[in-house]
Amino acid sequence: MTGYSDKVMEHFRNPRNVGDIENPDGVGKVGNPVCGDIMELYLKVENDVIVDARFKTFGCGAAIATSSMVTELIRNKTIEEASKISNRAVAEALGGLPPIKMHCSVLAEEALSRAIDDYRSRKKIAA
Amino acid sequence: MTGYSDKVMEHFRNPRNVGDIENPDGVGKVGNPVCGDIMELYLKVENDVIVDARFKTFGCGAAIATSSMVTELIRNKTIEEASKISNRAVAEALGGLPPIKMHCSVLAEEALSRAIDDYRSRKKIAA
Amino acid sequence: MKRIYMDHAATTPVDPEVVAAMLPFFTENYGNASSMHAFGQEARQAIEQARESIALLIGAKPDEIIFTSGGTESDNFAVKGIAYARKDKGNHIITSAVEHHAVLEPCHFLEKNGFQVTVLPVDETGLVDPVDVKKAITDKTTLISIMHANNEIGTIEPVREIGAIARECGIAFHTDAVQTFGRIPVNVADLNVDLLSASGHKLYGPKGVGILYIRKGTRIVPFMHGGEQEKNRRASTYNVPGIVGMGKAAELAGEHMEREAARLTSLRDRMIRGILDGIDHSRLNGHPVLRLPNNVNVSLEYVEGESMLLSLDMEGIACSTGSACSSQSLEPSHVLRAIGLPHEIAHGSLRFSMGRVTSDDDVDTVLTVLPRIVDRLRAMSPLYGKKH
Amino acid sequence: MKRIYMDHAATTPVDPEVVAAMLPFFTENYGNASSMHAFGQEARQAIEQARESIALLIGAKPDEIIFTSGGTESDNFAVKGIAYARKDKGNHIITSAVEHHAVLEPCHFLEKNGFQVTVLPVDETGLVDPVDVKKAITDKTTLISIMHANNEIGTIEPVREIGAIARECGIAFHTDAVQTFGRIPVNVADLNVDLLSASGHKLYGPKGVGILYIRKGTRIVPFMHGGEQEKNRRASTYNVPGIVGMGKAAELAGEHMEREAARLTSLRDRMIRGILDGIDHSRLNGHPVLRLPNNVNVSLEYVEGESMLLSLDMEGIACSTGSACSSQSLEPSHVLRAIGLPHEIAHGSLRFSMGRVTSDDDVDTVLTVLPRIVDRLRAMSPLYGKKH
Ligand SMILES: Cc1ncc(COP(=O)(O)O)c(C=O)c1O
Ligand SMILES: Cc1ncc(COP(=O)(O)O)c(C=O)c1O
Repeated sequence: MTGYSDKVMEHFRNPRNVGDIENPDGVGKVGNPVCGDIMELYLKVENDVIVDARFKTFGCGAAIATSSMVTELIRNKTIEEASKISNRAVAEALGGLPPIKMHCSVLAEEALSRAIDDYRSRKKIAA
Repeated sequence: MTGYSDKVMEHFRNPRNVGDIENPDGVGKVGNPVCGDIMELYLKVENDVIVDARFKTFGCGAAIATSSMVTELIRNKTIEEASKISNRAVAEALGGLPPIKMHCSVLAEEALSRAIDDYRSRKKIAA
Repeated sequence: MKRIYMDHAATTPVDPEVVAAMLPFFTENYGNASSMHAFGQEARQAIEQARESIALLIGAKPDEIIFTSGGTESDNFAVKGIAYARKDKGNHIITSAVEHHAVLEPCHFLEKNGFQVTVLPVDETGLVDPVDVKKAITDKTTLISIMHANNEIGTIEPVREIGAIARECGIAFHTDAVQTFGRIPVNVADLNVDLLSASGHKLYGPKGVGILYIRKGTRIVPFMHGGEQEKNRRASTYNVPGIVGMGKAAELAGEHMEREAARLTSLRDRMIRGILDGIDHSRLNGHPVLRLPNNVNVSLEYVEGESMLLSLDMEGIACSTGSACSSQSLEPSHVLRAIGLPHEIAHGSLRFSMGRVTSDDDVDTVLTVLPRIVDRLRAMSPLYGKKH
Repeated sequence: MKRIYMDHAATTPVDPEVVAAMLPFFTENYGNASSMHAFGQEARQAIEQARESIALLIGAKPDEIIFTSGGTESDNFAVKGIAYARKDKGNHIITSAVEHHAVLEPCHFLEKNGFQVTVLPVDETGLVDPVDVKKAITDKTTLISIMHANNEIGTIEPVREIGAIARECGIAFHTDAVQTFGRIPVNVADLNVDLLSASGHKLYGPKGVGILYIRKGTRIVPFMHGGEQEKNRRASTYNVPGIVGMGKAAELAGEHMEREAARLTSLRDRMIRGILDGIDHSRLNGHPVLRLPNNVNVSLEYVEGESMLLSLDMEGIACSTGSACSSQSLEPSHVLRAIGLPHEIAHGSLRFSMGRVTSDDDVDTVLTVLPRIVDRLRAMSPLYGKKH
């Protein structure tokens, strides 16, 4: 397989926002052990703005780097803005991913969209 | 294909008894252009002893070397003795031949036996 | 940073003596070994000498050794060559679930072309049971192919016993000895094999050259069709430098093997103990004793293999993983699945394979660095967090 | 004695620059190019650079180039790979009587396994007629394989025209360009080919490495089954030094080709004239103009090829012959028979193939030595004596 971009390696080496959030406003969990990638994304939201985002990931270098990148991309974005971030945007922000690793960015997009769904449904219930 | 023995190369380099004999007492011609080897063996016989033997050959290194060797082996031999020389004996005298070249020694044996037959039938007619 | 190469099962550096032996055949004695002229004959002699060195190492006759382009070609040649040669007698092949893809994929190809293949399971240490082999034999069976030692988990198979069964039934028996040739004793008579594959680059020889041993009298259809090389059994211009290199490597292996195997076995066992003792939720894959001297294969639970591999690489340590993420199929290693590992544990496997350059210090370094990496990755892992 | 190598069609010396490019990949950057760690990635990058150099030389895209173990494997891969990939569409293959055995023998293998093969004749210069190709096409035809230039007699085939016919009919078209790659311009677009074989050692690269160009979108069944290398199309550990060497050789060929082809063409024509004028009962084999720049193939009547070859070798001159005696079959070259030479004339053929080291002086030496040798052997020949 081909190598990773410098940006991927940099995020793998120093992943941003690792961990979870106590009392999160939205959580997205995707993947399963069978396919080898599991991502959990935690959001803290204030006034529809993501003020904190954290992740935990079991997976390859690309899975960890995309998790890290997606938390960076959504911080301080509104939920509306964040919901428009596609897997391609995550991959591009990382300087590209090897073709066989694109599924990791898809997983990150899915985690994000689940977390946003979760946030929205909690808000609905709370409302 | 494998290489030739030094002895083969020596006989190829300096073939003995090249040529034909005027008024030979026996001639053996074998082979044909299709198979790539043609040998002609000429004998001069006195009192049933081969006093001269010469050859002409169209063929590979092994064909030339075996022709040369067979003329050496039969010189000064009686017809009876010469008729017992086998293709293996020729090959052995040359320090062996590569397996795919053994047919050249067979050709030499055939040329010899034809030349002897020829000698014998001429003698019969003359008698 | 000192780089530590722990991936000798994937490939080895070429021994400088081997390179030196090869060099003249690039620029000086560059003849085509099929040519009759002096340039060709020089090359031819060098090839025959290499053939003898290799034959000697495995107890074969020189003309039972055919040069190929590597282990993969040897395996393809053996499997397809025997299947086609005996197709009038039968169309059934027996192999195992832990074979290298170079055996399994030719079997799959044959399956698509009218043959039948039985893939035997293995136990949790990776062993094929000779009894299973015996049971799988039908009157249509023409070939059994079971590897000598597994490239991922290092398990050494009961080849000798399986060979005896095959011989009794008149079935051709092939073993893929790519991982054992030059590393542990390999003798074609002791092993009861009719065909045996080996590759140059696994024993400090060059890449792109291998051999297939074919017992005298074994009929085989060529795989590489073309010119008359290797007595019409394997076409293509002889790779003279490669062949000379493999010959030299076999010679050197003969000299080093015994001492080296003992040395590596003790390094191996120290490393295994060190990992199992030093990292909780870790386990050894493969057989504890019937095992290649240089193979350490472990699963570190709750972390994924590639992320460990990358982290080790950042510290200068090169190893490999059976994780899905390093393959195009996104499936974890078929070998780890065959020994019954759950997916998530298969994903968390690492293989360290040692070699001539591996020192005590290198093992110490791994034993220091690996636990730190596992800790760091487990801290990121949603699986680990849950349980502790 | 100065040795004169006139057998560049059989193989070439490796260029010292090529050896220098290869060397680090034996002992330093020895990684397995499929490995993720740094050792592997260094190797991988070197391979991709080589792929680009080769793609550039033949006007292909890098991912249309697959590395193999040589011309024979590329030919086997192309012929069998397309035949199997299209076996649902048809089972008919068209090729020519002058192809290398590396094409003809795979065709024969397929014939034994349910395929049909039409072997087209050639004219007395060795040319295939595109009209014959067209006529041979049936609705079952899935592959046409016609070589770019013949290795024995040097004739350059009308590949472009044949490719156009194949394309029109939706038939895959393969050409064996082993003798032209790096020697004369080869462009996959100009030649209308879908697949093209080349070999490293014919152009000052190493033995044991080759390429198959496969046009994007051409479905093919792998020949070497096993691991996932080359995007699952060709298994086996990458022969990194070999691939790097072939890449470097392609680069150098790109620089030298034009000037070198012109230089060799004039040497060639001088040598042909010299032989035909200097030796009676001699004739040129192959096409006088549509001819490889480095190929001189002549028949010297009444003498046998091997005996000339050995005599030349004794004087330090290396060449080759199409005579029976140099082959295991004891049949003269199938190419010389295909152009209609009577057996005895086929047996008396010599091929001189020149290269970068060939000088004007070398040609002079051959032109001095050869007549003497022919005279000497004719004096021994029972065929010559009769007629003169
Ligand atoms: C057990 C086994 N068989 C076959 C092969 C294939 O050998 P090669 O890469 O030389 O084709 C390998 C290594 O890749 C191997 O470990
Ligand atoms: C035209 C042609 N095709 C194929 C081959 C085979 O190439 P290799 O020897 O690299 O397998 C050769 C040379 O031997 C050749 O001249």
